[in-house]
Parts: sequence; structure tokens; C-alpha cells
Amino acid sequence: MNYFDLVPWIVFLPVLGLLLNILIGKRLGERGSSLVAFLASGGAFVVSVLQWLSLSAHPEAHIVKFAEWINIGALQVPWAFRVDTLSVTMMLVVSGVGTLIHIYAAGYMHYDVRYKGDPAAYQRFFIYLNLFIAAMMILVSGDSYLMLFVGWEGVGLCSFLLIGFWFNKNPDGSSGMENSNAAKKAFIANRVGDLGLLLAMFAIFTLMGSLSFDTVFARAEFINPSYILAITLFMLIGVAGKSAQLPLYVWLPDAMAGPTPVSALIHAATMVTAGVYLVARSAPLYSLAPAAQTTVAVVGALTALFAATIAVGQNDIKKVLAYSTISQLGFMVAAVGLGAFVAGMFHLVTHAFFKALLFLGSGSVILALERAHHPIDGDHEQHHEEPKKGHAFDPQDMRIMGGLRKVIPTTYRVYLIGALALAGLPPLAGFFSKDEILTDALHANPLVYALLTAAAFLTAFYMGRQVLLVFFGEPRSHAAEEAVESPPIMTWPLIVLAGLSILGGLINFPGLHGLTNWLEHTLGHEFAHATEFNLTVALTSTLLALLAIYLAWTLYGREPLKAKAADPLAKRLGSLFTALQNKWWVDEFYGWLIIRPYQRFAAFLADVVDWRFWHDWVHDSLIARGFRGLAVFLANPVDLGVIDGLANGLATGARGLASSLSILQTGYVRNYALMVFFGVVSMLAYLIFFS
Amino acid sequence: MTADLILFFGLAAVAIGAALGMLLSKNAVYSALFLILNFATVAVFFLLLGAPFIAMAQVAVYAGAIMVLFLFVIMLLGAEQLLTSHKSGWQRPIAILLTLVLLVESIYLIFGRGRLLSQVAPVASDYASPEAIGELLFSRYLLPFEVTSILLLVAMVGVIVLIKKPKANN
Amino acid sequence: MDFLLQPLNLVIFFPLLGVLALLFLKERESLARWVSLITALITFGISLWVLGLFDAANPDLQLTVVRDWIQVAGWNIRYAVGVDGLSILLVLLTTFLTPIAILSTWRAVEDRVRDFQLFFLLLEVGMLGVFLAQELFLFYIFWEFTLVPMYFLIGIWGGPKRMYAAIKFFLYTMAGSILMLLAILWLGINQGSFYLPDLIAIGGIPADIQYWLFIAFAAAFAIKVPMWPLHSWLPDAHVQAPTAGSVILAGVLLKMGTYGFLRFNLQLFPQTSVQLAPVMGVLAVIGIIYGAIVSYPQSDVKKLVAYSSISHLGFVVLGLFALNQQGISGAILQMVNHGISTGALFLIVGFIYERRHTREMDEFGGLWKVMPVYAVLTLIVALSSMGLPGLNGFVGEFTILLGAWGGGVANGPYGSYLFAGLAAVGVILAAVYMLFMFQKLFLGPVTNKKNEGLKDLSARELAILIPLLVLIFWIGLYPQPFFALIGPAVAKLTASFSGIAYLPIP
Amino acid sequence: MEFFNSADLLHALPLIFLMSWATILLLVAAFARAASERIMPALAAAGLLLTGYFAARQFGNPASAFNGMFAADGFSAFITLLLVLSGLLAIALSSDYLKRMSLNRPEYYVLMLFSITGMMLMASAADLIVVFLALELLSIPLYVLAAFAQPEPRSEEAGLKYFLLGAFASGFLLFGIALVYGATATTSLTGIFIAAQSGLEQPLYLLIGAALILVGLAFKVAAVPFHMWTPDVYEGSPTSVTAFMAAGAKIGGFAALIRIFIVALPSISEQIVPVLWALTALTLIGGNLLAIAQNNVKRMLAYSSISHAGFLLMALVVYGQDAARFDVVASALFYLLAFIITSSGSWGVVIALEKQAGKGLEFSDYAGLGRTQPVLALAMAVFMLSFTGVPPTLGFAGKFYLFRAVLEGEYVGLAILGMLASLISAYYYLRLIVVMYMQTGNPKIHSERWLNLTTVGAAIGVVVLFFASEPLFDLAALALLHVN
Amino acid sequence: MVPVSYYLALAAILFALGALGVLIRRNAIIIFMSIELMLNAANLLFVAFARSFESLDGQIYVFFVIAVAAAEVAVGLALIVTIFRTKHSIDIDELSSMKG
Repeated sequence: MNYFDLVPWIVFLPVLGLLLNILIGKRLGERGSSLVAFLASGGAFVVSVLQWLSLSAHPEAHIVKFAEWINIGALQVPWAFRVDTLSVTMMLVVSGVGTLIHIYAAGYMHYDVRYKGDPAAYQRFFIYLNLFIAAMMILVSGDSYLMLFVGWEGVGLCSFLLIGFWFNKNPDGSSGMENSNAAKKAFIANRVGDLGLLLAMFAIFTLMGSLSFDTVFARAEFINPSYILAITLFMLIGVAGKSAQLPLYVWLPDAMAGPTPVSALIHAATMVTAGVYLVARSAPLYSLAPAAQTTVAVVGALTALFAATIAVGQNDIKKVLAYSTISQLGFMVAAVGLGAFVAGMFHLVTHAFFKALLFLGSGSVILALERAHHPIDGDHEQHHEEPKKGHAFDPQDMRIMGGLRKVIPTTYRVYLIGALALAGLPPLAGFFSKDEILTDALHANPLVYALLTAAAFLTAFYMGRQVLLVFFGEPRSHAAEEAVESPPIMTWPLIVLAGLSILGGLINFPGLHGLTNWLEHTLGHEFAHATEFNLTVALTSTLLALLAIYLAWTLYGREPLKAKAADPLAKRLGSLFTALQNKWWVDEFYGWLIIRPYQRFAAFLADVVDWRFWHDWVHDSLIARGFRGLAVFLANPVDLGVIDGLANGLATGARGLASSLSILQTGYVRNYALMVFFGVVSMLAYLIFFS
Repeated sequence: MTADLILFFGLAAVAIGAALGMLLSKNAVYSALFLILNFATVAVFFLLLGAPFIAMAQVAVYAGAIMVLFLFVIMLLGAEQLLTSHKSGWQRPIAILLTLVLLVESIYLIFGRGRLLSQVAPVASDYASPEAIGELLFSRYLLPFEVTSILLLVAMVGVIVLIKKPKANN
Repeated sequence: MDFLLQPLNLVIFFPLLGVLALLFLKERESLARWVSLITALITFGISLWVLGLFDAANPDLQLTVVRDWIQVAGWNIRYAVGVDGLSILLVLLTTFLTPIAILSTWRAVEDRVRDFQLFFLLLEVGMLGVFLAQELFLFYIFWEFTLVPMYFLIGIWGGPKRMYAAIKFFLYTMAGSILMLLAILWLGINQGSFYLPDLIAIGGIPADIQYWLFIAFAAAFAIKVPMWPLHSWLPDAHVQAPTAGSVILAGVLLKMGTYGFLRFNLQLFPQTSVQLAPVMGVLAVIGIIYGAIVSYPQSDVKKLVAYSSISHLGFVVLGLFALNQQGISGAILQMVNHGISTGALFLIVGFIYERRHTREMDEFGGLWKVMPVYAVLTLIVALSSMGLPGLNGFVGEFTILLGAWGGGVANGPYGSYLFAGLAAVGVILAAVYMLFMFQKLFLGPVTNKKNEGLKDLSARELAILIPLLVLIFWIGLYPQPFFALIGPAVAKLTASFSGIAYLPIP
Repeated sequence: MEFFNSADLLHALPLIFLMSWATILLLVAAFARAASERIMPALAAAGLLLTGYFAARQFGNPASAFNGMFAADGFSAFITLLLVLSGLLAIALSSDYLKRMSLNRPEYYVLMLFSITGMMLMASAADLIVVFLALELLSIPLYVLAAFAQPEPRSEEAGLKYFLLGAFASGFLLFGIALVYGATATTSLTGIFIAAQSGLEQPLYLLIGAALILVGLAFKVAAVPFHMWTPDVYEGSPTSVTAFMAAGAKIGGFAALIRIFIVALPSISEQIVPVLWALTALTLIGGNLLAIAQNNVKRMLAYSSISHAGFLLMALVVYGQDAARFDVVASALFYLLAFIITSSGSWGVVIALEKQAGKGLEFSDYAGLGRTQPVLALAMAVFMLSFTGVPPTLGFAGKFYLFRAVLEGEYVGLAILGMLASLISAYYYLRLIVVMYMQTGNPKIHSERWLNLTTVGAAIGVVVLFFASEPLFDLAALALLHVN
Repeated sequence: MVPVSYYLALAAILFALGALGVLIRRNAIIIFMSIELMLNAANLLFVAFARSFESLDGQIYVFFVIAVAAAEVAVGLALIVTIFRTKHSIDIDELSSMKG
């Protein structure tokens, strides 16, 4: 018994859900439409589970062709789904975490839409969520690079839509363009990455005559390795765009403008890991291009460290998590770059659990403060003044929190679990997965190892800092004092995720190697070798993490931060901290290097080159006016310029004027005769002298 | 230089002189008279070239009738002193220059590249007799002759149309 | 009568019936609209019938009607129409877009309605003729004829600078087509026929003359497309034209240029096509990037869309001169896609213009809140225009770029993958200007009081857009029926390039 | 001896008939003045129709008459038909216009008919002296007609300008004839051809003579640089006369040019073609450029007619190419036909808008015509498009045939130049359409029966005849020159 | 005998002078007379050629030319008289109301 033929439903169900919500969402009400969305996502999860079950029995890859798509000559790309252990792993993560987030969001958005003053947006949110699930499922289940690309861009679109969900606001809730700017930025940065993937596809097709994974991998070894290197490097651009690696990561922090469930789902657990999935999927290609692998690993490791430094300096609860995500993605990318595909995937899964948990937890914190600030009783809507920018109450600012562990204990507990998992403390999930990466790195590339270890240290530090700032100490604002615990519909998913964060390590527990064996069916033994537990590495990283937490405690725990006080790190680090807070001025640098030059160049091209020069000058002045001028000159050789008006006077018979201008008043008939005569003379001259 | 040539050059000088006279006279009446002189000289050339009938026609029709008509109109309009003192601007030098160019071209053509038969044979005595011309006119040249008559008719109609004052109701 | 009832003749000339009917209408404006709409719909129906008669597996001309026409003094001018895979989609596009465009004039054109509809139907006749004529003389007649109604449409019902735009449109297009006329005459004189299949069969034009003929034809088509740097008429014409005019201009008229390349340059001058493919490729790529960059800073939405056409049609030309199946099929499909997407964009701009009588982006902002349906539909169209997978634009652009990557454009001294690579940059830039436009119009808070009370789309407006959206999704998700129509003809066409080696330009 | 025979009369029947008819009309005008003002147009038209009938019977029956002075062949028959057509159109345009402008004198029609006889003779003249006489016969009535509106000063001015310059130009023509006579000892076209074949003592004189003849005729057809009279005369003359002049004089001039060059002067084609080429180029460019600058529709049409003379001259450039020659004649004739219909129609519109004393002729007077007078404006638009050469109009067919002939003669450069010229011309033709349709105004028009009929008929003809161009071109292709 | 070339030269000079007259005089009548001079030059040429060919054709042409000249003079003078009646001037430089 297998359920492979059901696999298209992982896409259809969410699509069905979103269509339902589009058509009758308004009539279903909040509960109905969130239920529809949940069922759609949950259904996809069920189908994924069925795939898993089927695959457990028949672990080799299954391809389910659904329909023709593009079919020109050698280019044969059908809509075909690929069910293998790698894709099913992703399916399970996406739909599983996704479904949990659906549940959470049903509660969260109820409040959020009211705080943003637009209850009608509720349905829209779930439409987007379902759309995202569909696109993500296409991404992970497509049997060809092209189909993968459809999902790839599709999730980019959803990311755009969801980041810009409150398109008329700024992230702090005031009216403005910043959210939409963030959305735009995300889309464009993703597109830059997509360009790389596109180019990789062109090269793949030209060289190997197909875009289907099996055919491509089968033919890859016959291709000149330098081409493979080019292909894989092109792909790296795509990975950098989607998985927020250097230098294209800049969109992800801004993406926190989206509602918090979105940050959890898209910008932490699923979409951003697509790059990791892509590299894992393309393992046969990367293995043929060691230089590309090294590049990928170094890019990942550098990103991990770089983002971790920035995370240290952030005050926004979500921004810290955002940079942390970038950093963790760096771990994964570094892992797959090193050839440690299993480790990368392992970390991908565990990270999905604890980072989703953290984001959702932060959402719960934010909502708690928001509800304390403007209470909403029941479904009774209460208007509140739209805040002015700059003076807004920003529920995401950690500086106004503090002491929350007392008022929102559930959130605190799960958040703590997530934070420790992220910090990599045993026996939580993060410990195992990160450790596996570090172990592999130590074997493969000491530099990468060093970078990652440093990043791990910083990770523990900033998480410690965050937890201490948010939950410990004294409340630093009225809202923090009165914070309200979230309703069960939000906390239950948190608890489930917390459980997964604790137990996630079992997936590939040292010695058991569940995930390794599972993925071996797809990646082959060569790329899915088991990594043995390395006590030295484990101890090093654990000790470093503890040290970092201790450090954080000395700074933030021993003497809790007072309201409106400066961050203690600022004193210690001085201008370095300013640099961290300002994210190393990378955005500004890009603005200076790319955006503003492009804007100026485009304006120059459009206004000066195209319009003033090409349109006005070349056409209007040179061609049109030139012709006309020439024509006027030929028609009135004596009437040019100033004389024009005078000559008109002549026609009315102003004699005095006429005689004073007699030099112009040549007899016209004689002029004509002279012209005739001139014609004759020159014609004869030609015939007599030249013919 | 034979007598023929002397006669030719003499008459040619008169003809050209008369033409220049017409061209340069300030008084239109003098111009007309110079033109008559020119026509008469040309008539002599016709005679020399064995065209007595044409010479006669030239004197009678051209120098006589047509030029009298000219003189008559000049007198009628009192236009004889008109406008000769005005300058012509750039038109005049260019015109003269072009005329000189034309003359240079002609001379180069006639005496440089295209020298024509230098000797002309004597002709029979009945060459160009009125009979011969008349016969040709009514045989070979019947069509042009008739057309000419129509032409004169048309000219007559035209003159009437032009001279007649338009109807009073205008 | 039998002659007129031939399917293709029927589809070309049926709108003339509507014209006749309109001529007898006096001042009945609403009736004129209906007459015109119904005529266009019936024409669409006839074209569907033609589609039913069309045999997709047959790569040759079908449903041909060939009649002797002018046979004097050694002339051999025939009336010849026919349809094959290269043109069937464009015919359908024309008949499909015309009723939509007519429907969009319901409110937009209040002045001299009858004349407007009359010109519109005449325009349809001309366009269909262009796509169906298989004889150079006939083709040229239709080609030039389309100028006239369009000229009036822009000139009478256009914006404030309409006269300038109309004359410019006419003169630019004519400048190219007179060169083409000379080339047509040369072919007629020296090859003894104007009938395209004959000319292809005769072949044997010396390479150097092919070169000049190619350029003469290309001049006409390149201006029409318009390819950089001959595009300067386009922003004027588009910005000034009434909405329906812009829709047809972008949707169909520009395709006449790319179709011309496909039908005539590639088929008649294969040697030169191979030889000049890199040059055309360079121009196409410049057009793609230039158009995309120049679109970005525009403040007038319509102008932005107009410039984006330069970029999009650059893709089409690039695909055509890839000279392989993927490139050409993609190019043909992209012609249709551009017709749908850009047509829809112009409609969308028209809707907002009807409401606010301005197209300056600074006047807008936050419209999503006010007109959510409008915003969502616009977003879909914009995404289609920037080539989002799953929507129609992607299928075309992807296949074009795939074809161009190693195709004919990469021949010769420029030989590299730079063409597709740079063109792909155009895809990013498309996202830049499209998102910029979308953001300016729809995102952010409503800043202008005048926008607060705007009404969302009416049922009529939805009826206009929805057929386009259906196609956007259909082609994006399941383009195979379309490729199946194109495929055999393209395969036959590309086969003709197989034996030709690239020679440097003399 | 026999002065002539009855066959001569038969061959020249159309000419002789029309001359007689005109003379009779003169008598009618003299003796039945009151009635003649009413019936004269009808009588003149009847005469033209009969002439056309006689001419039509002469097709395919080439002959020469009057001792080789007169050629009756397909060419002359076709030209006669063209003249009849343009005469009829001119009469239709004139009849009401003359009444409106208080110019209704019967001599008008008589002079017009006489001028047409001159034009017919131009086409049939097989001897240079007949060409000269025919030219005078066509010109003298035109001089008078141009000044017909006297004492209106502009009309008089037009008449005198035309006359002085015309006489000046015919002086060159005559001198040219004399030189040709000197070179070949004959003025018969065939004789010249034979003499040139058998070798000349001084071929240069033939060349120079031919060039001067060209000047005389180029003046008539208004080729640059001999064109400068055209706009002034066209503007000053009564518009109905202008309409007639634009068509008729051009036909006559081209008929003579074609016959002289093809029958008599093929031997010098190599030397003279550069001159023709230059003349054509100047005419094409000059005419079109000058037209752009005009604000007066009458003047614009005048320059436009100059530019169309340029197109016709293109055909002449090719005259020396044996292969192309027949197509050249046919296409030139066809182009003339297209030009006549289009031109007459457009003058009809001008007449409809013209007011007393030369008013109502500016471009701005046409503003809003498309709205107030849709039919008239549409007709004008059709004429403008036909002038431009946009399908589906007769003008396009004309250009198509013409350019084909030019390309057949392998004058690619000239063809490109011609194409550029038509591009430039589009600018000012379109400008009129722009003014009519895209500007607002409230022009008043004169709605007169024959005028309307002519204008609308011409517009319909321009479109319909495009589709039926084959038989017309067939006919033009039958209009072969009779070469002895 | 005098060579024909001489007559040719004389005719050319007279013709050129006639043309010059047209170009530099403002009096319409004198211009007209200059044109007559040009015709006359052509006549001289005809007769000279006729003599050299010993044929009469050239003389016949002259006859026609004289007749044509007469017709032209009639019409031309009538035109001049007419215009004088309106403008009281026969200065052709006054005739410039139309230009451009």
C-alpha cells in the first residue's frame, strides 16, 4: 500500500483552501476562514505523513507526473512531483511547522488585525499562508530544477506579500511606507538570487539537455568540471538570495516587518532554508566541484559569524531573532557546503522547531505587551489613535520589557527552551545538530570550524542577553508590568514546538543516525555518511555556550537594566557597539554602492538620454525642426529671423518701409526667372564640361 | 577676311549693340526702338541667308506690327520712364555673372567642342521662294499651320476676356 | 461569395460588416458600442472556428486562399492568405483583445463614439490581415493600412499632445515600411513572385543582396517593435493614445514587428538571419536593459508601462534570433503573453485614469486599502509582466532565455552566454520597476484625500480583466496547448537554419 | 499634290473634333450669351465626353498622320482620356464656383477646351515644332484663365507671373529645338532618332538642345528649379483653374516629355540621365520640403503637385533602359491617373471651403472640419492619404507601380530617395488631417451639387479603383508609343 | 561664306542678352521685349541652319514662331494693360503679394 499518487494534494489542498477563502472567506468569518486554512495545511501535513509512511516501505524515489508543462524540442518539463526521503523530510517540516503556525496565527491575527485597525485583513492573511504552503510544497517536491524554481519564486512572492502585509504601516505601527519598502527589498534581493539560479538552469540545460534531477545528475559526471563549477557557483547566488547569506542577506532583518507568525514560518523555519535544500538536492553537482563546495562553506561560515555579531547589538526582539536566523542559516549552508548534507538537513529541521518556537514566543511577548497597552475586551473592537512615527509605543523593543517571566509564564518557559536549544546546550535539539556540523567542519575545514565556533559562542551570548532583557529584571514600562498571557490557541502550538525542540535531537541521535539512514536513500552513501559523536567538539561548544551565557548574565542579569538606561555593552564595546547596532552599515553601504547610483543612473538615462537627448533633441530638434527649418528657409530665403515680420509688412503695402528695405524687396518674378536661368546654366555647364 | 565676313561682323555688331541698347535704355521707348533696330538687322541676316520671305515677315510682322503694338502700349500706359533708376540688389550681379557663364559655355561649345560645318554650298535660285514656302506650309506643315490659326484665335479670345471689364454686378 | 466565406477571409473581413452597420448609424452612441462589441465578439467566434479547423500537427500553411489578383505586365500579384503555427496565436490574440479593448471604451470614450468604433474595427481588419497575408503585396497593404485607423485613434481621442504623438507614430512607422516596400519590390521583380511560399521555395538570393533586403525588412519591423534605438515614438504614442488604443497598440500592433521578423526575415533570408543574429541579439539585449532602466524613474504610470514594452519585446526579438526551437517558440508565446499582460496593464491604468484623470504616480498611494480587488488584479498582472513562474510571462521569458543561452545570437564574434545572462538581468530590473510602480500606487497609507472615495472595479471592468487573468494563469500553468500549436511550424522553421554556417559580416 | 487625306482627319479626330467643338462653343458664347452661361458647362462636358469616346476607339491602332507630324497611338489615346477626365472634373468643380465667385463667363469653358486641345496635341506631337505650338496652345489659355478673376489683383498677378515666366521658358524650349534641328537637320521625332542612329556630326548640339527642351517642359510640369512660379500662380488663380492647371498642364508636359525622350532621344540617355536624376532629386526634395513650411492649403497643394512631378520624373529617368521602358510609360500614366483623381478631389475640398477674396484657405480654416463636415473631411483625408501613398488608395498603387519601374531600371538610389520624399510628404499631408480632425473649429462650407459629387466621387474612386487597379494598369500598359 | 558657327555664336549672344534683360529689368514691358529678343535669336539660328542644310524647314519654323510671338504679344500686352488698370504700375516687383 502506498500513497504516492496523493502527493499532488500537498499543493492542491492549500490551493483549495486559499480559493475557498478568496471566494467565501468574508462569509466564513474569522473562525471559519482560519479553520479552512488550517485544514488545508493540516491536510497537506497528513498527505506528507502518508508519503513518509509509503516511503518507509519503498525508500527509493518516486516520481509522480501530473501534467505536461513545457514541451519544446529537447526541453521537456512536466509538472512532476518527486517523492524521496529528502523531499519528504522537507514536506514534513513545512507542513508540520506550517500547520502549527496556522493554529497559532488564528489566535495571533485576531488581535493583530485589530491593533492595525483593519479586521478585514484576517482572511487575506490566511490566503497568503496557504499560498505560501502551496509554493513551498512545489519547491520541495518538484522533480526538476524548473519546477523547483516555480516554488522558489512563489515563496519569494509570498514573502513579499506577507512582509508587506501591513503595507500602509511602518514596523512600529505608524502610517508609512517602510513595510512596503521592506517587502520590495525582499523581493528584489530574492530576484537577484533567482537570477543566479536561472543562469544555472540555462547552463544545465545547454550542457545536459534536461532539467530533471535524475537526468541531470546522471549526465553531470560527463561534463567538463569547470562548467559544473560555474553552474554550482551560479546556484550559490540563488542560495545566498533565498537563504539570506552574504552578501544578499540584507532583506531578512527588514522582513521582520511581517506579522510574527510569518517571521516564524517563512523567515525562520521554512522558506529561508530552501537554499540549504537546493544545495543538498544538488549534492551530486557540488561533489563534482570542490572549489564551489569550499566557497559555499566559507560563505556560510562567514555569514554565521557576521550575522551573530550584529545580533548582539539589536534591541528589537525580532531583529535579534532575524540575525540569529541568518547566522543559523550560515551554519546550515556551511554544512552542506562541506558536504555534510545530513548535518545541514538535521540542523535545518531542529532549527525549524526552535526558531519557529522563538519567533512565535516573541509574538506572544509582543502581543502581551500590546494587549497591556491597549486592552481589547473580547471581540469588542476598540479604536486607538494611530501612533505617530518616532513616538510610537513599540512592543518589540526589548528596552521596554523586563520581568516578563512573572506575568506570562507559559511564554517564558517555552521561550527559554527555545533559547537554550538555539544556544546549543545539551540535551536540546540544537545541541545535536549544531554539534554535528561543527564536527564535520573540524574534519573538513578548520577555518570554517573556527568561524562557526565563534558564531556559536556569540549565539549563546545574544540569546542569553535577550532572555535576560525580556524576562528577567524589573519591568521597564507600564505595558511590561501588565502584560497579558496569550490565549491557549497560541500557547499550545508553542508547547508542541517546545517539545519538538527538546526531542528534535532524536532524529539523528548520535549512534542511531536516523536521519542519516533515511537520507541515504536519496543522497546515496557517499553524501550521507554518519558523523560520529566527537566529545571534544561537544565539550568545547557546550563550555563556550555556558561561558557566553555567564557573560550575558554578568552584563544583564546581575544588574538588570533600568528603564531608559544605556545598554551596558555600549560602555564596554564603545563604537564597536554602535557599529553592531547599525548592522555594520551594510544597508547604507548598499545604498551608496548600488541603489542610489542606480536611481541616479536610471533617472539620467530616462530624463537626459532617452527623453531630452533621444526624444527631444534627436527627434524634435534635429529631425523635425531641422526639416521644418530647412523647409522654411527654402520657402522664404529672404524672410528669415527678424526680417520675417517686416516682410509681412511689405505684403500689406507699406511703401515707406518697403523702400527702406528695398535691398530685400527684390522682384520676385525676376528671382524666379533667375532660378530658371541658374538651372539652365548649371545644366549646360554639366553637359558641356563634364559629359 | 572676305566681304561676307566683314558684312557679318558689321551687322553682328549692330545687332548686339541694339540688343545692349534695349537692355540698358532707361526709357522704355528707346528700348523698343533699339529692339526694332535689332529686328531689322536680323532681317538683313535672313536676307543674307537666303530667306527673303522670312525677312519680309520679320520686318512687317515683327518690327512693324508687334513692335508698334509695344510702343503703343508703352505710350498708353505712360510707362516709358518707369523704374529704371532702381537698384536690383543682388539680383543684377548674379544675373550678369550667370550670363557671362552662359556666354563662356556657348563659346566653348561653339568654338571648342562643337565646331560645325564651316562651308555652306550655294543654293538654287528658287530656294525659299514664297511659292516653295507656301507649298510646304499647306502640305507638310498643314497641321502646325492650322494649329497656329487656332492659337491666334485663342489669343484673340484671351485678349477680349482680359480687356473686357467684368460685369457691373461684381 | 464562396470566396468571402473562406474561413480566413471571413475572419479578416467580418469586422467590415460592423463598419458598414456603423456607417448607417447616426449618433446612436450606445448602439454603436454594442454593434462594435458584437462584431468583435463574432469575429472572435470565427477565429475560434478557424482554430477548430486548424491542424496543429501540420507545420505548413493551412486554410489558404490563393487567388490571382493583379496580373499585368509581368506582374504576379496574388491575394493569398493562410495560417500556420507561427501566426495562429497572434490571430487569436487579436480577435481576443479587440472585444476587450472595445468593452474598455464604454465609459472612456464619450466623444464621437461611432467614429471611434469604426476606426477600431478597421484596425482589427488591418491587424488580422497582417497576420494572415501570405503575399508580400497584400501584407504591405494591410501593414500600412493599420497606420491609418491607429493614427486617428491616437490623434482624435488621445491625450493633450495627441497630434504630435499621432504624427510621430505615423512617420516613424512609415519611415521603416517604405524601405520594406523597396525590398518587396526587389523581390517581386527579381524573384518573380510576391507569394511567400514561392519565394521561400525559390530562394537563391545572393548573400550580399540578402543582407540588404534583410536590413530593409528589419528597418520596418524594428521600428514597429520598437527595438532600441528606434523606440522614441513609443512613449509618445502610448501615453497619448486612449486606453483602448494603447491596449491594441501594445497588445497587437507591436507584435506585427516581431511577427514580421519571424515570418519574413527568418524565412526569406535564413543566411543573413544567421549572420546577423548576434547583432540583433545585441540590440535586443540593449533594449531589454535600457527599457527596464528607463521605466524605473518614470512618474507617469502609462509611460512606465510603455517603456516596459521596449524591454519585453527585446526578449521576443532575442528569442527569435536564438534561431532554435525553444527561443522561437518562447518568442511567439511571449508575443501573446506581452499582449495579455501589457494589454491588461494599460487597461488597469485606464481604469484609474477614468477615476482620477491623472496618471502621475505621486498622486496615488495606498490604493490597496481603497480598491482591494483592483489592487490584487493589478498585482497579478504586474507579476505576470515581471515573469513570475506560474504566470504566463515566465514561460515565455524562460524559454526565450533558455534558447538564447546557446542559440543563434551567441554565434560569431560575440559568442558567449552573455546574451541570455544580460537579458536575465532584465528580469530583475523588471521586478524593480514593476514593484516600484505597484508600491507607489497601492502600498503605503492613503496620502491623497482625493483617493479615499474611489470605487473599486465595476462588474464591467471585472468582465474586461477576468478573461485576461484566466489566460495569464492558463498559459502560466499549462502552456502545452499553446506550444502544441506553435511547435511543428517552429520545428520546420528552425530546420532551415541547421545547414547554415555562421559567416562574419562582410 | 495632296495636302492631307481623310485618314489624317480620322486619326486626329479627337483633336479636330474638340477644336471644332470649342470654336462652336465660342460662337454659342458670342451669339447666345444669356443662355450660354447656363448650358456652357454641359456643352463643354458633352464635347469632352465625345472626345473621350473618339479617343477610346483609337486604342490598339497606332498610326501617324499629317505627314508624320501627328501620332495617333495608344499613348495619345490614353493621355486624351486622362485629359478628358481631368477636364470633366475641372468643369464639375468650376460650374458652381464660378457663379459663386461671379466669374461665370462662357469664355472660361472655351479657353479650357482650347487648352485641352493643346494638351492633347502635346501627347500626339511627333514633331518638335508641333510640340512648341501645342505648348503655346495649352499655355496661352492658361495664362488668361489664371488672370480670369481680374480685376482681383492676385489673379492678375498670377496671370502675369505665369505668362512672363512661361514665355521665358518657352524661349529656352525654342532655342533647344533650334539646336536639335541644327544637329540633326530635322525636327521630326522619328527623324531625330534615325539621324542620331546614323551618326551625327556634332552630337553635343543634340544633347544641349535636348536639355533646353527639357527645361521648357520641366517648367510646365513644375520641376525644381523651374518650379518657382507654381505656388504663386496656383494661389492667385481662381481655384477651379488651379485644379485644372495642376492636372492638365502636368499631363501635357509629361506626355510631351515621355514621347520626345523615348521616341527621339534614346541615344543620349547615358549623358542626359544624370541631369534627369538631379532634376528628379531636386524636385522630390525641394517640393516636399517647401510644402512643409506652408500654412496655406492652396500653396501646400501647389508644392505637393511639384513633389508629385518629382515622382513622375522618376519614371523618366529610367527611359533609356530598354527592359524597363514599357513599364515606365505604363506606370507613369497610371501615376498620372492616380494624381489627377486625387488632386482634383482635393481641390474640390479647397473650393468647398474657399470664401471670397482668397479667404478660407489657411490650414487653420480647416480646423474642426472632421466634426462639422465628416464626409468632406473624410474625403480630404482619403486624398491626403492617397497623396502620401498609404494603402488602400490609388496613390499607393501608383507609387507601387512607379517604384517597381524604377527598381527594374536598377535605380535603387533614386527609389530610396523617392521613398524618403514620400515620407517627408506624409508630414504635411498628415498635418492637414490633424487640423481637420484633431483641432476644434467651426468651418463653413459651400455645399454645391456638382462640387459634392466630384469630391465624394473622387474619394470613392481613390479607394475603389485601388482594388480595381489591374484593368486600369492594363489599359495604361496598352498605351504604347508608336515608334516608326 | 560665313560658317554656321558664327551665326550660332551670334544667336547665343543675342539669346543671352535677352535672358539678361529678363533678369535685370523691372519693367514688365521691357522684360517682355527681352523675351522677344530670345525668340528672335532662335529664329536666326533656324534660318542659319536651314541655309546650311539647304532645306526650307527652318524657315517655316520661323514663320510659326513669328505667329506664336504675335499671339503671345497680344495676350501678354493685354495682361499688362489689365494689371496696370488695377495697380497703376507695371513694375513687376510690385507683383509680390504671394510668396513663400
